Amino acid sequence: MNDVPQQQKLPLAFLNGEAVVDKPEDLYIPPDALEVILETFEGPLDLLLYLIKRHKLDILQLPILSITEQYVAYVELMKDLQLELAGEYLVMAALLAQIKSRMLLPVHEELEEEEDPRAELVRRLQEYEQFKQAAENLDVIPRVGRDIFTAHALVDESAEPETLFPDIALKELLLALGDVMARAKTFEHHHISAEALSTRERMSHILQHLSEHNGPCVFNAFFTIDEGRSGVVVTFIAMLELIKEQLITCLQVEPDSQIYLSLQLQE
Amino acid sequence: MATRRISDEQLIELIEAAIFVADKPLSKKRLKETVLQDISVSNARIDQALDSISEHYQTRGIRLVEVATGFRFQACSSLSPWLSNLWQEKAPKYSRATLETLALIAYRQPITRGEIEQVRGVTVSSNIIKSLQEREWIKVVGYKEVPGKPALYATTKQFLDYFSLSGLNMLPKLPEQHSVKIDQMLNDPSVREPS
Amino acid sequence: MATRRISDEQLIELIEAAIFVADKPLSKKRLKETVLQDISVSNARIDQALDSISEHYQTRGIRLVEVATGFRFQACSSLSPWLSNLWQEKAPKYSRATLETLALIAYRQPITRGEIEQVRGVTVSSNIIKSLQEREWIKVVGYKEVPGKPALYATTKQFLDYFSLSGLNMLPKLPEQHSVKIDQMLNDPSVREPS
Repeated sequence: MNDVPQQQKLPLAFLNGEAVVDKPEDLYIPPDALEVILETFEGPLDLLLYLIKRHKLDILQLPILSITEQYVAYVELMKDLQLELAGEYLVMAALLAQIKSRMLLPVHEELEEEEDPRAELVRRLQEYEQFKQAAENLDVIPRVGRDIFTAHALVDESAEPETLFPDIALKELLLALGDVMARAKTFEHHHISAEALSTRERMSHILQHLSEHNGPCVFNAFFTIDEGRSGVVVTFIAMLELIKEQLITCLQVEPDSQIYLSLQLQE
Repeated sequence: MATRRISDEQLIELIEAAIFVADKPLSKKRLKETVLQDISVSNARIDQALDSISEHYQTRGIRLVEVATGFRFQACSSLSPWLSNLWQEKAPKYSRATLETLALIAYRQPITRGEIEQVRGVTVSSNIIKSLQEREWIKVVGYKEVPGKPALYATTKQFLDYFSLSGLNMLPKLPEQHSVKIDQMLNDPSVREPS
Repeated sequence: MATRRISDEQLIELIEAAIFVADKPLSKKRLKETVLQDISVSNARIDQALDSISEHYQTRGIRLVEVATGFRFQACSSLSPWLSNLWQEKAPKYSRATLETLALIAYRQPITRGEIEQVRGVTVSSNIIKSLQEREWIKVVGYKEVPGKPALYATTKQFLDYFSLSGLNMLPKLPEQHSVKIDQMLNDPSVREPS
């Protein structure tokens, strides 16, 4: 292991206000410092990358023997210190040991198609390094609140928010009515047939028309030929119902003259 | 501290930007303690800069205003009616009472409040009627010729539009016994309009 | 609807004020749906008004900028060092775990949590995903057709706004991977370490 200072000496951690830049060669690290240092690693790939960089080596020349030794030493230390060790660190230790043993086997020329045992790990290290760098790049892009400040103005108190009305479904309306009816008392002694809904609607229309006109309206004006016979019947029943309920009155100045409808006037 | 010098233009830019980005009104005191902390500038120059900013915005959609705790920018009040549309407030969901009232008005219009109360067996609050009127789903179509002349409510075209109905006859059919029951209740001589 | 007419000056005032008072960037679409909903105005006139506003602020402390979700005003970046003094608390720093997760989602979207973990070599805590979702920087855009149907994450427009990027293509280029060299290394026995 060499002790050449790294190119980029970024502090690994800060301990009692002092930057921990490199781990001591003999791997002796005060227990709480190690804890801090280990927290700065984002996992086994990150720790491996650190070890490789420390040797000023290219990932592509992954020196599996020495790296494995160092890696295992770190992991053992973490275990000795009873740090909560993510399972991934142990999985990586096992993988490194496996690669190491394969590397030690003699190379069979006839099996030239066989992949280098380090290949998969090298790919993963490269990929991780790529995104580690991408994350660092992302961190320096100007961002709102740190480098970018957005400009705002307030509104005058006279600006009131627009109200969004709640949505309801048609079946809710029917269910609600069902609820009312379930609660309502029954009146068994009467029997009056139900009016068709269209009559009730027509009653509303007639009342509305009369209140908008502000005066008597010609009887004939309420009938539309397009509606056919049943339409005429509905309108007529609606008029009778309104007269019965004393909501409108019917006027005829002289026999055979125009019939007028008007709202029942208040006395 | 207070060592850098800046031009009037730079001072205006800085104060303007500071008031715009601050999350609450900015007082001259806070301006000096924060944004201008390393800049050598007299109170008179700050006042001048503020005057200049204020004047500049006289012809824009926003104004520099001084409130109790400092300066802030505010949209012209004349624009409020349009700006209001930027915010939407969710009205609370309709209560069961509201739905029942609406259902009764839809199926039994024109109907008075007293009649609705008669069928529902409980008082119908004014708020319910008001909220349905605000939504333009119901309206008064007349007054019933009984003591107190209660208003008669009916559903509107907007109500039909909302539910994509071409007419009230397109409403889901009420079970026969329900219609009969409502009619019975409303025609019962014991039913009186509450005075 | 869309019946009122207003002058160019009024249009500029209204759009300017709307962008200032809106609580997030304002798109032309939202502008038309809210503030301009009752006003008859062509897209060309809106563009003209925006150009005019943008030009007007060239000499002020703030600028009109277009980000992914719309237009907003922001202080000139040259003023940021002074303006940052307005806040006592420094802007939050994001952990490496968060930034790496975000980078993977940004560059590899749509991506599952398992795929992120694959690249990072460690478990991605639920808190990281949750906090990124709460910030509205990422969202679930679907589920992968593999056992367990894991959620697929992608970045949002709000993420772009936050970093003032107009699109994902404006992200810094991913650092190059020397994939070609791997194969060379693999076939070169001399690279193998002496044991």
